[in-house]
Amino acid sequence: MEPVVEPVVALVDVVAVLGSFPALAGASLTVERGEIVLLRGPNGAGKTSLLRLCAGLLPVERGEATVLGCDLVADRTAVRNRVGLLGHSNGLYADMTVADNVRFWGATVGATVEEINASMQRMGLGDRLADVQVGRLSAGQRRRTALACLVARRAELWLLDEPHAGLDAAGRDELDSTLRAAVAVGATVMVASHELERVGALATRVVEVVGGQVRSVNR
Amino acid sequence: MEPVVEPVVALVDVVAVLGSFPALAGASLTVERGEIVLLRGPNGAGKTSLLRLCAGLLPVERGEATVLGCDLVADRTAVRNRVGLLGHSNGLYADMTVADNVRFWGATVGATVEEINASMQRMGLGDRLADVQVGRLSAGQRRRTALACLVARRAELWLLDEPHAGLDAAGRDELDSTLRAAVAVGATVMVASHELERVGALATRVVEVVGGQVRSVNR
Amino acid sequence: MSTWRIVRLVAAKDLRVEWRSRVVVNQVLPFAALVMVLFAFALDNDKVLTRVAPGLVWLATMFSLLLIVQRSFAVEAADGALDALQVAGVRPGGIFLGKAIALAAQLAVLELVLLGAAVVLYKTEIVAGGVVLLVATYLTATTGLAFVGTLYGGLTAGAKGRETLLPLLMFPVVAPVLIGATRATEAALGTEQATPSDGWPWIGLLALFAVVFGAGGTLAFGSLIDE
Amino acid sequence: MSTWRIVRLVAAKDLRVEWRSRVVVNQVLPFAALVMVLFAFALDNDKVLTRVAPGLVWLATMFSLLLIVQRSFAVEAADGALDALQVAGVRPGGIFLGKAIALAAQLAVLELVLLGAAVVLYKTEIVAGGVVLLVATYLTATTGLAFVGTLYGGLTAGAKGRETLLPLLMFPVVAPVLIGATRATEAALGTEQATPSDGWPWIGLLALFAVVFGAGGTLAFGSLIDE
Amino acid sequence: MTGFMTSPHHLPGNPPGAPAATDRAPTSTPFSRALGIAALVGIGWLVVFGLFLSPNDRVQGSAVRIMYVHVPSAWLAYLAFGVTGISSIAYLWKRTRSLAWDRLAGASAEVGVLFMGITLVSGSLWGRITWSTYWTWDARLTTTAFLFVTYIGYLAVRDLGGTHQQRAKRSAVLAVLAMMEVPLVHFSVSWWRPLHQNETVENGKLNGLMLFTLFVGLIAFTLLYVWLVLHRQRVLTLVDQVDDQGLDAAIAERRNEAVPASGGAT
Ligand code: HEM
Ligand SMILES: Nc1ncnc2c1ncn2[C@@H]1O[C@H](COP(=O)(O)OP(=O)(O)OP(=O)(O)O)[C@@H](O)[C@H]1O
Ligand SMILES: Nc1ncnc2c1ncn2[C@@H]1O[C@H](COP(=O)(O)OP(=O)(O)OP(=O)(O)O)[C@@H](O)[C@H]1O
Ligand SMILES: [Mg+2]
Ligand SMILES: [Mg+2]
Repeated sequence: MEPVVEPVVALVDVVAVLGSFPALAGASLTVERGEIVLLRGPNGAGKTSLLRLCAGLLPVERGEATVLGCDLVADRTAVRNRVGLLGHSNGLYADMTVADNVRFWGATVGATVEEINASMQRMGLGDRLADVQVGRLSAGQRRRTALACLVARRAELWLLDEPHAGLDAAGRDELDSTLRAAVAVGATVMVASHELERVGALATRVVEVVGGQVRSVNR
Repeated sequence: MEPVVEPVVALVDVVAVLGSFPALAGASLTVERGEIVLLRGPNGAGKTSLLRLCAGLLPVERGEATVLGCDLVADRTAVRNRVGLLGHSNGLYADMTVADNVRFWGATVGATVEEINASMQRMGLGDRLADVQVGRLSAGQRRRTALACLVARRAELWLLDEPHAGLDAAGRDELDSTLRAAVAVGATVMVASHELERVGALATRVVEVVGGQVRSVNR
Repeated sequence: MSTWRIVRLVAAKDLRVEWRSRVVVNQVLPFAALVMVLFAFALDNDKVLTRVAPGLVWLATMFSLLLIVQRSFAVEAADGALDALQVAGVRPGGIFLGKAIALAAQLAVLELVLLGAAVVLYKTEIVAGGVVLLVATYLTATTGLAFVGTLYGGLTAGAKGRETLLPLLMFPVVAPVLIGATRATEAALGTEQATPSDGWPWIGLLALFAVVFGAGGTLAFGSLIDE
Repeated sequence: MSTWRIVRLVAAKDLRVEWRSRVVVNQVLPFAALVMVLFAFALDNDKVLTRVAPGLVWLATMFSLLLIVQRSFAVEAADGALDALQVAGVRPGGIFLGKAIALAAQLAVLELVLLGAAVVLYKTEIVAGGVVLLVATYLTATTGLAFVGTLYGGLTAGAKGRETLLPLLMFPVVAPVLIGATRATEAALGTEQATPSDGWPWIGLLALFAVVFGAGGTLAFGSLIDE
Repeated sequence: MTGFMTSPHHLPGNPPGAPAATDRAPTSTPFSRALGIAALVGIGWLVVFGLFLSPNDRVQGSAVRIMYVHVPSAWLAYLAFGVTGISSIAYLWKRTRSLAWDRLAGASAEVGVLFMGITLVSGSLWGRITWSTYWTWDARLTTTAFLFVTYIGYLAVRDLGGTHQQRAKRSAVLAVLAMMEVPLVHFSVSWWRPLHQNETVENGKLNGLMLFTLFVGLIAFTLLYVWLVLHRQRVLTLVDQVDDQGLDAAIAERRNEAVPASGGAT
């Protein structure tokens, strides 16, 4: 892509702290539109923190961070409704049914009923499961529900934290094709994962997060 | 093994319910000593329920179930301190530090201080992390802590529910070698997982759980 | 999306959670009722009881408020939903008002039950003249409590360990409401020869309180909830 | 492993959790203290206050008990630790006693604070003659409350939605303790010309209560916690 | 335990695939029918004696007639809770363990709550007349109320879910503990400053005909109690069986998930 197009994510020497611990210690990363970037790296390296920072949840302590053209240092909130984050936790209401949850999260971004049902079907949450309380679901079914909510959001930047964890074979394939489809319509994806083979195959680029910094990996 | 050796796990047409839902609907499975059995299958098929049943947590509604020679129908509790279960949740106290947790769980089975420190080292939880509260850890570090607690227990039957989820590359290798070592000293392992390649390579046998039943898979 | 749609959405969501889990109905209501019974028994002396009935009703309301608020934000924190709400770009003001409305609705039901309990247990008579005042008291006080509860609930929901602060922060602030509502109710019920006219000034205080915290919360909620 | 080692282990664990999180100290204590203050507000009338002080102290204790019990089992349920304990073959009787001891310890501290508050706020005098009785009351009542709390806490900890039952189950059962402890305390403090001798029969009731629930819990906890 | 307690079809505890209880199995036997009639007659007698034959009380006038409902219902509630406790013990004791005991306990508790409710209502009505108040914080009244709540809690615990055995164990433990509240209620009058009547009957402070009427009431209510418990206990047996049949259906459906057609998450 030609340089005039500004990058979707541009981090320069970013420092971010959890409590008093610098989870990110001078991380620099640039992601262009349409990329699928795999963040790999040891446990505790800072992948989750990096994604949360890009979603505007984690404040920037030092350095510069621009996401989708919004300066996170100046205002973390501006970027929010344009990104979609799937963290380690699913962000679901355990007492509500699957349908309740997907409808609610869909509605927050004004998704239509069709879109909502479509994304539920897509994640195989039709008929029986729709009216089961999320708290009673199996781990993978819960993950599927979270993904359905995410899909309904049509975000410009997808931030996924180990999205495959808990999904069965079918679900994984479904997820991959979903991501490809999203990128095809102009979205950008960052995936933190330890399943290097699978996500590696999917990704257009792989970077390594170590000790709160980002290293590019050439394969 | 010659038939006189009784199997470690022997389930015959087992039915087990969650609420009013038959998570296990006539599951039959026999596991011999020293096996590493991979349980695969779609989300919601009943893998977790099967493992919890073998651990004596889920009561047997119908059918016969014998684990390590204990009849679960007669008394679910007898088998307990002889199996080790790692579920989707880690069973850790978020407010206590890593060291606190491993010491506590080690102590419940009378593990010595050396054994406890050893298993912490083994899972790479030495020095810095030992005194961090578990609630502040990263997902993978939490999983490592849970594994350290499990290792300290020296169980005869290991029941692992997606143990690799969240672990980084090093952690996965560490886990695999741990399991091999355990089997080498006479333990038996059942692993529910969706990472078919990795666990498939590790396993001596693969079975498929579908609709609350168990099917053997020939590869 | 318009703030009002969000408010409705969030309020509806909270009420649906309650509808599916019935925690307030099954847990908080009996709790509140038992509080009243235990008060009555601890004090067991009818004269004292009728005299302090208004105070006790509001005291019980406040304990229940604490439980409901904790529950209302435990639901958000449990699985990272509060983060998700923020990432979804739901305006904090909308979250605040939505949750406050749902809270007020639940609180209102609860207060009716408590008032009923007071009538039965403490032989409180409701005099016709005081009804208007009584209703006014309940409306203003409930709104105020709902706003305060949501405000501090949000503040303490965020990072772990914070929720430990809730009672500490909330009670001193709601104390004025407790006093105001009690006096107003006494006036409405004519406890100790108080007359309705004595009550109205307190309504003013309660209304002011509600307005202040409502405005404050709507504006400041954003900076409170994101740690 | 011997039951006693387990009891010690579990108790130590619970106290360590509290030590690391300070929830009881930072949350429940202020809450209880504020309850006392609010009581004082709600029935601002010294004569009434001193008369009902003992009852109020125990009432506040019971609300705090509810919070501590909920917390004590929320910690177990949060990440499936209760299951893990069972799989680890920790004898339920051991879990019960261990948690009860930790609970009693925290409760004891809390009660001292409340008594202090009563002395300050309600001008309660502690007469030398009653001290022995007072101590006896606190010991027996605290033990009883800790046992009941742990018993029902365990029962309601299991599957979700259950915790909604805790207050409903617990309050009617602890009510006798409330009554007994209140009367005994009144006797110890000489409220309304009661004399220590009036108090001792109540100690008997409290002790009986503690024994019954202690034994019941130790034997039956297993069948209560496994859902 | 079995014998006349079990339902006419002599259905076992809760067998896998029990004989279809769906063909509207009646919960009555000749015995229980006779019992029901006897209860009716007894209540008829109670009405006759209680409202017409028995004299007014010197102090209370005809208000005293409430006693003939109030007192027997209270005592029957005690009995019911006692039965619940005993059969819970019978369940907990390994050698006599049977779900039939658990169902008996449940049935008896339900009826007990009913009777305790009658006591509370009749009592407060009586109170309105004699103490000119529906409720006061008298020791017996309060302890009675607590007993009432305790058994409502017990019934709530009974349908917490889980397997039948779990339900049985859990609730049995509660029942045994709860049973110990009964003496508390009974002796409360002698322990606290009583406003409420104390052992009027035991101390025979009652005129002959009144006493007789009271006993008529006691007999009638006892018959009623046995009749109700018999039926509830049989209904509960059938409910458990219906559960099992529902489970059969659910299992069949669950097994269908294995058929490739419906793969995916469900
Ligand atoms: C809500 C109000 C009341 C409640 C909850 C209540 C409850 C009870 C209970 C539980 C008993 C059984 C006592 C025992 O044998 O252990 C009882 C017995 C009795 N009650 Fe009441 N009662 C109430 C009001 C009254 C009133 C207003 C009167 C009459 C003034 C009354 C007169 C009696 C008498 C005479 C007995 C039999 C006493 C004996 O022989 O033990 N009760 N009541
Ligand atoms: N209060 C604290 N004290 C010490 N360390 C802390 C604290 N809070 C967070 N940390 C550390 O911050 C890091 C958080 O990193 P993060 O969760 O982003 O890791 P990650 O790359 O997502 O790891 P994983 O692959 O396990 O998910 C962890 O190393 C954790 O130990
Ligand atoms: N109350 C309920 N109502 C309906 N279905 C229920 C209820 N409780 C549990 N279930 C179902 O029981 C099943 C539990 O299966 P289990 O957790 O063992 O699946 P699993 O094989 O571990 O799946 P995963 O691979 O996602 O972990 C799920 O299909 C879940 O939907
Ligand atoms: Mg992470
Ligand atoms: Mg599972």
